[in-house]
Amino acid sequence: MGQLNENDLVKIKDGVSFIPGASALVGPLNRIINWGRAGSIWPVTFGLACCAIEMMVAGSSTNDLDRFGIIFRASPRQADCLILAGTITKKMAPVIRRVYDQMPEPRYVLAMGSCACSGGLFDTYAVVQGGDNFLPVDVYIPGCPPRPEALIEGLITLQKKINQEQGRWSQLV
Amino acid sequence: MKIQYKPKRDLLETIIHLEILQGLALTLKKLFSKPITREYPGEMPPVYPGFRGQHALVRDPVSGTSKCIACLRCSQACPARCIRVKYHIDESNGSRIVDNYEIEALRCVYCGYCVEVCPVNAVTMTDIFEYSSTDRQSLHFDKERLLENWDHFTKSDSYERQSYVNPLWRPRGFPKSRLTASSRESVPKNRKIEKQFTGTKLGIKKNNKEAGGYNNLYPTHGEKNAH
Amino acid sequence: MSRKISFNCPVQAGDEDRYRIQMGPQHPATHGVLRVDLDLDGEIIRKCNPHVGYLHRGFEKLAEHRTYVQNLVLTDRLDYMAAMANNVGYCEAVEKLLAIEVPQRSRYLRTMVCEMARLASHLLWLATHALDIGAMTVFLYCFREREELLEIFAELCGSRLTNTYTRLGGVRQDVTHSIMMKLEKFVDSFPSNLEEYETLIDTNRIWLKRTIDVGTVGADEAVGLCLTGASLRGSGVDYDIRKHFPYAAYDFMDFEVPLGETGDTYARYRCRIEEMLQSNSILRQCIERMPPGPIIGDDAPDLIMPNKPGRKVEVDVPAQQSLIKLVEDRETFMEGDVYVATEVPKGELGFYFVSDGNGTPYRMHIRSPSFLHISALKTMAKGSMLADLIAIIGTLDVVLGECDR
Amino acid sequence: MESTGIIPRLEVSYPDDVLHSYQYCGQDVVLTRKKHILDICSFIRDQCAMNHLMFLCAVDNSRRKEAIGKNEYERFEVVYQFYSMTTKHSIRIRAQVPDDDCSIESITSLWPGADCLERECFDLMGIHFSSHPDLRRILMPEDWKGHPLRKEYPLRGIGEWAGYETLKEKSLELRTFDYRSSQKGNE
Repeated sequence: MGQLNENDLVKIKDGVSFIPGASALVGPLNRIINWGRAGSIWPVTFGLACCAIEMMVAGSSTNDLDRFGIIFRASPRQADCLILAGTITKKMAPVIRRVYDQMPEPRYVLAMGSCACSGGLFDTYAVVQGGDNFLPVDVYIPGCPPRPEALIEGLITLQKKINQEQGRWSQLV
Repeated sequence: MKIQYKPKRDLLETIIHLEILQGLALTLKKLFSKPITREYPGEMPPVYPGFRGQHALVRDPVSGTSKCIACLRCSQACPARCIRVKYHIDESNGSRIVDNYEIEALRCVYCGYCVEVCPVNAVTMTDIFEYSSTDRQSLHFDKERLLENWDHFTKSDSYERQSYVNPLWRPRGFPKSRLTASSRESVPKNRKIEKQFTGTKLGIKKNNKEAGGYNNLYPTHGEKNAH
Repeated sequence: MSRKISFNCPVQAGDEDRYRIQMGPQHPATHGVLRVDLDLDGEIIRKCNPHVGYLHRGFEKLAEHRTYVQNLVLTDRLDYMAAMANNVGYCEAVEKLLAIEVPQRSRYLRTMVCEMARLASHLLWLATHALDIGAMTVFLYCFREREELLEIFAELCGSRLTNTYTRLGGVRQDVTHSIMMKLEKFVDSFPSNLEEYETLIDTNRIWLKRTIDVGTVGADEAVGLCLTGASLRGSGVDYDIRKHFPYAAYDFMDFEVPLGETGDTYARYRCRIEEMLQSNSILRQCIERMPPGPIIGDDAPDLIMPNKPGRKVEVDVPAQQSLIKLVEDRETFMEGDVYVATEVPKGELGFYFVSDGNGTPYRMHIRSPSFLHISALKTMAKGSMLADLIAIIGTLDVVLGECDR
Repeated sequence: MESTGIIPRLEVSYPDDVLHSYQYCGQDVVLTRKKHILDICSFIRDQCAMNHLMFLCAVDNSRRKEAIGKNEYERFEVVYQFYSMTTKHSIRIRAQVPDDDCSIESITSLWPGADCLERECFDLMGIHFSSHPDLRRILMPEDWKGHPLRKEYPLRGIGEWAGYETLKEKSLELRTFDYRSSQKGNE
């Protein structure tokens, strides 16, 4: 194979190209890794309250999250995304944190619904006023509960955010 | 009513695994039926009038700003207490001028009480539900942002000027005599009022196929708005 | 237990078969955030200790600080699988306390949405119960029907799950023809869909092996454990609030209460399946007999209620005076206490109100069926196998939002 | 929800315990002292065939208008609602529990299902149930301070739960975490 021309490359995504016949990709490592990560978000099956039902609907046949490469994993060790679907109580908060700590890097947190975002209706003694008090929340999805489509939209927002990351992979090396 | 209990299964059925074969036949049959999956980002789910989505302040076409008169009924009715209205009183005529109108979308529980109690239909809930954000502050709507939401909503194809307030309920607690014509312009004058559904008259069960004609007789917004 | 036990290790040296393990709160089969503390002897559960409270949000305290109308929003979040039924239960209780009349049409509408909620809840129960036991396909099929119901809810009141549909003294908005057409289509097709589920699991030998004689509870024992709903009726006790204290329009409906005999998981499963058919027939009756009339009574309280007696909610804007001046001077509310129970999909949901004459409840106690079902788990799981615990949790049909409140 | 004849029978059998009885919204209510509550409950269960315990909860009377300044009311009360599935009668018992001796006999021996309800009363209202097999907090964490449903307890709580405090401290480390600074530390 002689000189590789720009035109020979098959462009897959902005900045990422495919070399025909060579089964290789060309592009900045960032983009390739982000592309891979954004295309395979694996959330933990971790329902807290009402929003968990809508999360299940999003995973069921009507909306089918598998289309986005999103597969629910029962174990936090295999997951890289935590969807806070429901009210976070103070008793539950340390458990959520423990689940989060078990997840491998890179990990992302989605706060789904009013309760997980800010406590919502429950401004009481038992409820944490927002998941971002003790977790770094990446995406906030408003709604009480959000439609399953809104959750998918939130996951797409997360994919966009992942695609803009720079050098997060280098932490793991 | 006692229910039938243990299912009976004879020897032959047990040997040939009849019930398992039946189940497999069902799933095989479903392989050829129409998929029910909605391809979401391309295909929108049906959203009906009165859907409780993103909030908006209605922009008055005359004055170009909000219709809100700062009566504070919305913030009193709000169970989550996420609405804050700041106003000052105009010295010349004593009316209230709204300085800022804030809705904390992340605390709101989308019950729709604020829309229901509003006497001038100033605040409304649009059928937009895709507004997740990576930033908390951007979901704390102030007056400008709420008016922008309205502009955004009026541009969307689901918007019908006549029915931005859910046409199916009437605000309660207001005698009709108190309502001026302009204050309720959101309820169109020439909108066809659908006849109330009653079971006996229509006899829905018996002639189900003929009943398909109801939609033509009484056009509803739900049918129109379905994407 | 007097012996000192540390986690995940043999209970006693030399007794290597006895283990204590934790299940939950993050476990796919605990239907939320339930944690179960298990003492095992090999595979056999010697002691089962459920820990709840991971979703305790302080409903009862919060209710004391909000008006009766605002508390309606709270009830959506109780049993979020059937929010409509909770709304109706709450409104029935408050209406009894405040002596508010409900028009006939809204009674029918309430019955209708209650039964829709029952179907939605039972479908979700069947889906997750089957998923826990190992039947994935049923999950997908059940959600197909549930989605239709949720879309009807969305068209009816603007929200899929947390409906806030009822109002004190009636309901929020009327049904349209298009909603009723959809509902009728659903009602027509539902029995055949139910047959599909039955084809998949009803006689399936794996399902039978995992449900028959699992979690058996006798009739007297079930009453003593305060079980209600289908969990009680599976043991053959005829107790259904819809028959015992009819509310909404259940007086006018013809339906039967399915009763099991053996009180095991399979009997409860059959009970719920039959209940779905009964609900379907009630829905059909609602559609056929829907009377005309107003949907909300004249004396229904406004959405803004004063929270102190005699206090007027007064808004006075001089410029728009004719439009805006609204005075709410509802008389002092009754003083007293009242308990009203309704039959929600999980069982008996009761609201106990103590009213002090204010616009806010002095004390609101929610008698939630799931909370008592969880307490029965201790007795029911004792002596069964570890794998059966999943089936027992599933068959009790607990929802933690209601359990912890 | 009527209870024809049960109240007179209760008054005859336990003259010292029954304080007074009334009917509200068609529901029969009996105010009793707490002393013989177990006997009263077993009387209701066995003699009156009330087999179903509908609910059990506690009420804080300290700010209740009808209770202030009346001798028969104490600071707390435990409310029982019983129902007979056969005769369809129901009755509500309000047992008065004074503030200084905040305990009452447990009825778990009669209804095993009362176990969780009594634990909830203990947890949220601080009423001690004697002879309860396993009286622990149920909804709140074990080391929670105070009883949330008491009237003097504020809605947002007093102080912060220790477990949540430590969690917040732990999460502060995460906030300041910066990839480059941590790399420098490793070098």
